[in-house]
Amino acid sequence: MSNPSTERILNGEHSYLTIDGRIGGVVLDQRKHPLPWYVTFAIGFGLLQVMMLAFTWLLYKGVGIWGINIPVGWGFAIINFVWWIGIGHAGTLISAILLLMRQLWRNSINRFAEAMTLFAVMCAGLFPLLHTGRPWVAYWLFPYPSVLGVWPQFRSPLVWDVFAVSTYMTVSALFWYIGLIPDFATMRDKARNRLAQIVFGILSMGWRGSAGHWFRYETAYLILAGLSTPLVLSVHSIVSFDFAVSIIPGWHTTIFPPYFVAGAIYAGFAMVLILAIPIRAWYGLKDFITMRHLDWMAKFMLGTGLVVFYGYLMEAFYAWYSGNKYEQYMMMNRWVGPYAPLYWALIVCNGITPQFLWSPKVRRNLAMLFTISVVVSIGMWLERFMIVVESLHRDFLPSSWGMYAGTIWDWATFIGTIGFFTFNMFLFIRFVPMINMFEMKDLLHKITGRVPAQAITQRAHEAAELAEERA
Amino acid sequence: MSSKNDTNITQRDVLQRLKDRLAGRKGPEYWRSLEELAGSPEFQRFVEDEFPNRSSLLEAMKMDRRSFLTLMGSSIALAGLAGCRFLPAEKIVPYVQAPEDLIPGVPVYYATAAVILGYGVGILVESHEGRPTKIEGNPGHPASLGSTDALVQATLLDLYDPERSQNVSKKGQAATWDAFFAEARKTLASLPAGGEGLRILTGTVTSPTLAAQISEVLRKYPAARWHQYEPAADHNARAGAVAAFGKPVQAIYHLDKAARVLTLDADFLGQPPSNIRYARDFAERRRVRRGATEMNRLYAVESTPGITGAMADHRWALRPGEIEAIARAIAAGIGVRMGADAHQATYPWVDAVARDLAAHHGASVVIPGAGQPPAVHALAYAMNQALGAVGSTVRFVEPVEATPVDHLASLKELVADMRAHRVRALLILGGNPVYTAPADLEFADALASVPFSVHLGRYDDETAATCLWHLAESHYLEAWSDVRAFDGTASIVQPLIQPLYSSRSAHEVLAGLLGDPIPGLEIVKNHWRAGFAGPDARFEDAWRKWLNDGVIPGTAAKPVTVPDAKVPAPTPVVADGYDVIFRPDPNLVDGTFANNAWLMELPRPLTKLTWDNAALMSPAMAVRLGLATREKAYVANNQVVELSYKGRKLKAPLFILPGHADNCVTLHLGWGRTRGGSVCAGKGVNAYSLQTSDAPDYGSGLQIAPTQDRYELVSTHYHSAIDMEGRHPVLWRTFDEYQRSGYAPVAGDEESTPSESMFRTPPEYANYDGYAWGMSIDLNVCIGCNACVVACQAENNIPVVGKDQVSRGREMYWIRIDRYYQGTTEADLENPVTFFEPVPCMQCELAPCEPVCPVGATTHSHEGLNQMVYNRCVGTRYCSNNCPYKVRRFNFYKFSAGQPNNAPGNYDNPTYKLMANPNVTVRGRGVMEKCTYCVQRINEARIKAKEQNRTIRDGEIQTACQQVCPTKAITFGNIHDAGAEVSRQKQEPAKFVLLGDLNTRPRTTYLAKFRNPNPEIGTEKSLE
Amino acid sequence: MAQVFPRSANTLARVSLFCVVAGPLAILLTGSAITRSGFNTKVDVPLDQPVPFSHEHHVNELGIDCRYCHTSVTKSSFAGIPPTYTCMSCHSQIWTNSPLLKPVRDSLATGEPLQWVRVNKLPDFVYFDHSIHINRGINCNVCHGPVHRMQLTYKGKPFFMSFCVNCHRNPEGYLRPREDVFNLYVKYQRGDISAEDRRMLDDPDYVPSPAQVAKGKQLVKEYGIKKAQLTDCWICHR
Amino acid sequence: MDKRDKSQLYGLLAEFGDAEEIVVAAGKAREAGYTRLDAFTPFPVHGLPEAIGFRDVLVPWLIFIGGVCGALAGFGLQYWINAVDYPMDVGGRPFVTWPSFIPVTFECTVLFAAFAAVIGMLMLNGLPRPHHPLFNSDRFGRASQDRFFLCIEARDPRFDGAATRRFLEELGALSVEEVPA
Repeated sequence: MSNPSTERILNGEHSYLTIDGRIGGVVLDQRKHPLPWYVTFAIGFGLLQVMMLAFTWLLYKGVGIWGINIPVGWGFAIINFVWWIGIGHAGTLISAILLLMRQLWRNSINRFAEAMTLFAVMCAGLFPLLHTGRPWVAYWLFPYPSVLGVWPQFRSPLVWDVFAVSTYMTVSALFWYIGLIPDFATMRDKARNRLAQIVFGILSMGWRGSAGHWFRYETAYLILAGLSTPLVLSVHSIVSFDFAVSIIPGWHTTIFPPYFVAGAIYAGFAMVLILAIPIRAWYGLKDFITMRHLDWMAKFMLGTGLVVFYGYLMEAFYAWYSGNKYEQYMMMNRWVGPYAPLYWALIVCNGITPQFLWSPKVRRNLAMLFTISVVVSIGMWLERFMIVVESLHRDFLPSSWGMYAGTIWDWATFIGTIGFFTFNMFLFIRFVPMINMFEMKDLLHKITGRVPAQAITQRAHEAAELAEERA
Repeated sequence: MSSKNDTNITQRDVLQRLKDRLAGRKGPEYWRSLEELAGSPEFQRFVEDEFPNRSSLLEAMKMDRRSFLTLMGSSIALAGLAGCRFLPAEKIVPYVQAPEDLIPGVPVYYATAAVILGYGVGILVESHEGRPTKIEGNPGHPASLGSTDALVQATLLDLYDPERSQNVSKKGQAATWDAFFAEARKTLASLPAGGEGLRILTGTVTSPTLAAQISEVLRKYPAARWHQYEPAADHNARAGAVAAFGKPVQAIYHLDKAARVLTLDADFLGQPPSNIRYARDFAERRRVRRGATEMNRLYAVESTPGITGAMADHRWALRPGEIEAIARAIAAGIGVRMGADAHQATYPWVDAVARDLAAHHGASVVIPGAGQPPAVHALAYAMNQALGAVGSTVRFVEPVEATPVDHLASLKELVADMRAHRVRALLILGGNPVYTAPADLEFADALASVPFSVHLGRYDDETAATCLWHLAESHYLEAWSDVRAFDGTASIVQPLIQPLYSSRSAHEVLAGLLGDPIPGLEIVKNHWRAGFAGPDARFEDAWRKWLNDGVIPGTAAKPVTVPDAKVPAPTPVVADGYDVIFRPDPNLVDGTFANNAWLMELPRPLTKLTWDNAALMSPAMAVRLGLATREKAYVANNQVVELSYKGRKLKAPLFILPGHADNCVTLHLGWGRTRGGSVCAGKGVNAYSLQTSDAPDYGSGLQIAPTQDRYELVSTHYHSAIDMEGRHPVLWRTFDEYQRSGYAPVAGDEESTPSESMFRTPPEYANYDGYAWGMSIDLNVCIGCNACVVACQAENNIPVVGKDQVSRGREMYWIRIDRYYQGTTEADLENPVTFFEPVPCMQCELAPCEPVCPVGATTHSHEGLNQMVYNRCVGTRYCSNNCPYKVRRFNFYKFSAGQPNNAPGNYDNPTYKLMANPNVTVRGRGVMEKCTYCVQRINEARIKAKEQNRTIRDGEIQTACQQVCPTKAITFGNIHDAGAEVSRQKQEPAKFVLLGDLNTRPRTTYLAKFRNPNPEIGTEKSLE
Repeated sequence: MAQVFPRSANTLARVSLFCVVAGPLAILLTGSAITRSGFNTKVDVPLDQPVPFSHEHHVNELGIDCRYCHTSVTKSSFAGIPPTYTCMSCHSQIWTNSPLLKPVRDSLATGEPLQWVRVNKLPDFVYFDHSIHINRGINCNVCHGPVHRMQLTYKGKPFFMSFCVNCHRNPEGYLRPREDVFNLYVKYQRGDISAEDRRMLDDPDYVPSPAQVAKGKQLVKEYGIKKAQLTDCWICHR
Repeated sequence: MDKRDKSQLYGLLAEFGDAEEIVVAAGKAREAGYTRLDAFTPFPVHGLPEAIGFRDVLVPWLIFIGGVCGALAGFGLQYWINAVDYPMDVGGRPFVTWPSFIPVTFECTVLFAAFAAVIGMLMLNGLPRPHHPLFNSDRFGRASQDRFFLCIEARDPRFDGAATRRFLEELGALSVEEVPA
């Protein structure tokens, strides 16, 4: 294909029916699933078992099975939490912010980007709960009238987290489901299998696609998008407060909120690419997820990547500029301390690698794009490691400095959640239309529509006036 | 079923019958059987005798519900039960007849004496319903003055150690006391006339009663012999005295009178049993307050860094063999007539030191070290005489030991006789000679040739395994005895609890052998009644008073006048290869305390090593041997070296210790046990296996070879913090600077707290007019002895976590002692200035830990305490992350239950349950904990004061760390009361706040460290 | 395409949708109701004791002072449970062979202590001190309910933290003059007790009258009680 | 047609081939004076609501109210807990540290608004309604796929079976069918 940026966002000769067929077919015809689906799903399922095992052992023994200690009270659990939450952000960004910006190219990727958000947030949500010493009383973080007469302590960023993450989860789920209703209706009507009819019938809530339905639907959807946009920004800002609010050198910085949000979108787009590139191939969706889409996403990664890199530079600058001996030592420690290799690996992954995306050739080369996305995901995990561990392990009093290393259980938990994510993601692919069909049809109509919309509206108004005169 | 009115059972029979029933049972099973027994009428009557404290065992088992639940329930409760839900239905069991003076829930204190290496330290023991739960010093006792040390504190754990031997055994098979006495009497009877071949081996004996009993044995069996061997005793001092004066006299130092102190390798601040008193006296001359014009000066010459050297104003690290030369030079310098072989000063500073000492005639003192040869001691005596110290800073008194003999000679003689089969029956009363005897004596196989060998000891240890009979010895808290302090003052040792196991004291055993088996109480009481001038009626009063006061007046050792000390000829300095130095371990001493988990885990004062000993050497030496690189010379590496000495080899992990004398290696004794409990067995390496009887303290000719083995040593200072990383956790000045500055505040802008805060504390709190608790820690007198750490552990039910967990940085100490070295040059590295800094929770007024807790488990009280509520904690660890002092500790596992790997010394074990403080919650898994300023003591005092309608007096509340501190470096009180000592200290210019620039406004503040170097030796500038 | 669902499905759908929202809510409410109910708190549930001891008989009818049996209540955190000897000091004279008292006699004979079932239990991380509460004129019934009316002893109040905190926030309503703490029972018996105090003794859900609160404020001053401090965590938890 | 069979008839359903046609058709139907009519499309067609004369501004208001309630609930709860119910000194901070209450307040706002949006939209649309007379039509299934339908209900005062059918056919419907009630 020629230069992706001039390429169309919908390829091939498509009618409404072919769109439905191609996308809905994946779900309705359960027989023709590509082999890769089974392989990946099996792997995901296996890793899910690892996660279950790790969590069972954790609940049985206590957080001591992890590598955490004093001074490093937070380890993998919080690193993974931030990492997953970050990944989630791209979904909401694509579906909400791009919608508000009337970016037509979002239509073909928003559905599974949102699914990705949901599953990533599920993974993330596990950690704050299970990293507590006594998970069975973690419900104390919710405000409820208890016989103790005591309440959560609302100055703590952890309580903010509880609210932010649960709200984010709920709103994303609603947003996702609302987006699905008309497609469920389509599935209901396409389905020949009675069971499918009933299931999709229930899910579609008897959607009939009447003009009134669509009108209210679009209003609500648009406003939801408007709400999700500040929400998604707030969530990662609040996550960053977990650190920024404290006094630990390397945590106590005002740059964290923007820097975290950028990082989140960065990681998120990387994950969308990691998912999109193979799936579009396996399910022959290249017409819908075109090179143009991938190109756009690559550019987004480049942009946010630069913001993140700027964040790293600023951290160093402030450390020097603050004149604060603890901050300065913290920075030196990152550069030459025991964890220096990780720091430099991070700079390579998140700072250097994305620069390749300046070249259109690279952006067009799927293998490269995929690799870069993987590297970036690793880099973002390293970033969280740098922030959480390297700041804690050497703070104020040399006497209480320590080292940290994840144990096998730390790794099992991390890998396990990746399995959990994959497991969910592939169930979704198989049982839910992974691309928004009605929006694609809308898109097709917008591209091919004979009569410009204004004219139609114009005619309608005249009609309405005439009708009133009559009455 | 014996009825109430059959009264002809004496208490002893009852005890005996019970013991017989229990005979041969061990451990938990034994516990169960006691529980079954507890209801039986004889036991009932037995525990209701005239001493209420003795009924404790029964109560512990059946009566004391509330206190018990505090322990058993709390772990359940903390496992997540909020509020009062789903608690198991439980019984509440009253007495049948309540003991007279016991109010359930109110602790009682008894005076007694702890026995450390045969000497006594007066203590008061807190007892809850008869369970000893905490040991405090006895203010009326000369060796304590109200303080104790880590060892004395830890003896409490020994009492409850479930691994103590619990019974009589013959060749490892369970037996009974009756069986033993029967066989023993038969054997004694079978001995040739005069008891030929009967030998008794003891450690240091100061107990008048025991001494009397032994001499009675010797009277009865004239041919019998009494041997003594106490590995960690001050043999050289005795020998030195004999050399200097021709008779064994004992030197007692009065450091409160000393303006200048020179120690010749003497660790007088650390070496039991006199350390507590000496530390106090030393500190009295060292406190610096505004306007102070004098401060004592300490010169230390030492080879192994110890806390004494760390306190010194001038410290020189020398090979032990070189110290005699220094001593001679200084002696010459202060005018001791040395005769022909006057030694020439080898070091520039020698003359300066001599001049300074001489300048303080009568107010200076020279203290020789236990590890130095008799000659050095003789020299020191001579110097003290020349300095006019005798009578002021030094007193010579009659030996406190019942029979002062040369222990090593005595032991050698015994071994020789055993080899020659001249020993038919050997009675080892306490101690563990098979383990502690120098390797070349091969005591074990000599002992094997003794047909009838008996070992009375608290543990089934190496000696127990080698002897025919092993008898369980009672702990000093469960048996009657008496003991003399280092200055001779005698105390009655009264028990607080019935023997937990079927054990007996040496008194009871000897009495049994002498065919007059009466209980310990009568033995001891009879002895003192016999010696008592006056009618019995008065004796009873006196006796009661002795028990009450914990000291027997007028028993201090008599002063003796001594001739001028003869100065021995110089011993030739042999220095081939390297020296090996054998030193008692700072915590385990000679191994006596080896099975004590508290002391095992307690970081050594300087190395901060836990659960291991190591071959200590200087950085330079390690570099020369290629065991370390110059850059990383001060970072502990995991090298293992092979030490070869006099044909014996020993592999030991290497630990590089700044300030260690060059060309020598120190090995701490007391480690590498093969038996004697799971805590000590297999930990560390056995230095005795290199020790020889001709040079028990140190010797030359050591070879060191690196090996390929690696071994992980665990030190709680991950960072050896050779410099202070550009930070100032400790502020210090030289005394001279401080005076010249007109006592200007020590803290500069960088260290002091900003006056502004971003937020306004609610007036309800800010302007609270009640108490405001605060603490002040005087770094100038803190000697880093760790007493506070163990006291806190005992008071607050702090669990032991084991080596693995410590290596993961999960130790649980609420107060830790940070050790900092100053200086970065290589010279510093070889002999750094050392600082100790105790760090408990700072109780910040603007506490960073509080706002980040999501459930409000840590908040502020009106009295300014940073409250930690375990039962509200969900365990996010955010508070600890946000604590700049890192004083919070987290229960990563259920440590209180010995998890993850049955760490010993925890609280769900039936015996340890008895030990725990019922007023402090035992923390469960997954909750944060930290220093509370001993809030249980605060609340107790507040309630008492309210009931008496008064306010709490200054000094009425003592935190555990404050109470135990030998130097009284810690002060606690109400900072709203301007007159309170703590408030006065907070007004001192020397006051500084740790990390003050963070504006956390701690309630715990410090007084700066002062050093008083001799200007002639080179003036130092303090850290700017 | 034909109808997938019958007409009834519409209602069904709406109902089920409602349940999805209301269901969890209902469950939570039931849960909290159960937590607060006697089923969980065991309030008003007499427990099975070795001897059917009646506080009403001993306190109200015979007028025996609380401290006669609960000896350490004024001195210690622990109120104290009477040793067998205390029971026998009377029952060696009266009801000497009542079958009900057999366990007591046996206990004395065998030396086997009586084993009562614990009625009032605090979790072990709560440190309650009887002596100071008595000293501040808090009557037994404030926490233990109408003990003087109990034929069989039962738990008078649910010891929820909120229950303790309520009184620690506004002690005025419950403070009495020290001498009245035990005296009230005597007055009660004699019948010359104020209506307010009678309510306090008898009524488990006693709410102090304004007059009492005013009196209480006086006592707070007198006793020098620092009200604010009473809700500090470490007053009860260590 | 008489009442009876009018009552068992839901309406006439006309099928169109694309978006523009249905808009025109809907407009014509309004001109013809039909009022009870509705159009069904597989995706939102711009101008169609206006064409069938549909107006509704309730949803935004519901969302706004939801948001306001959320904000009040969120901040109110925190204020009440920290100032009224159990004020505690936390790290020397004032009881009401309003800046630290902002995050939770904001999250509550969004949460409540989002619920208002979804629930409001569904209820106003009369959903869920799995059963509907229109589903009796066999062709209606394509309304969610590729066809555009215009339905004139029998309830319409101007509804007249034959005339209306003719009218719809004149609009160029691909098919016109009677949907039984």
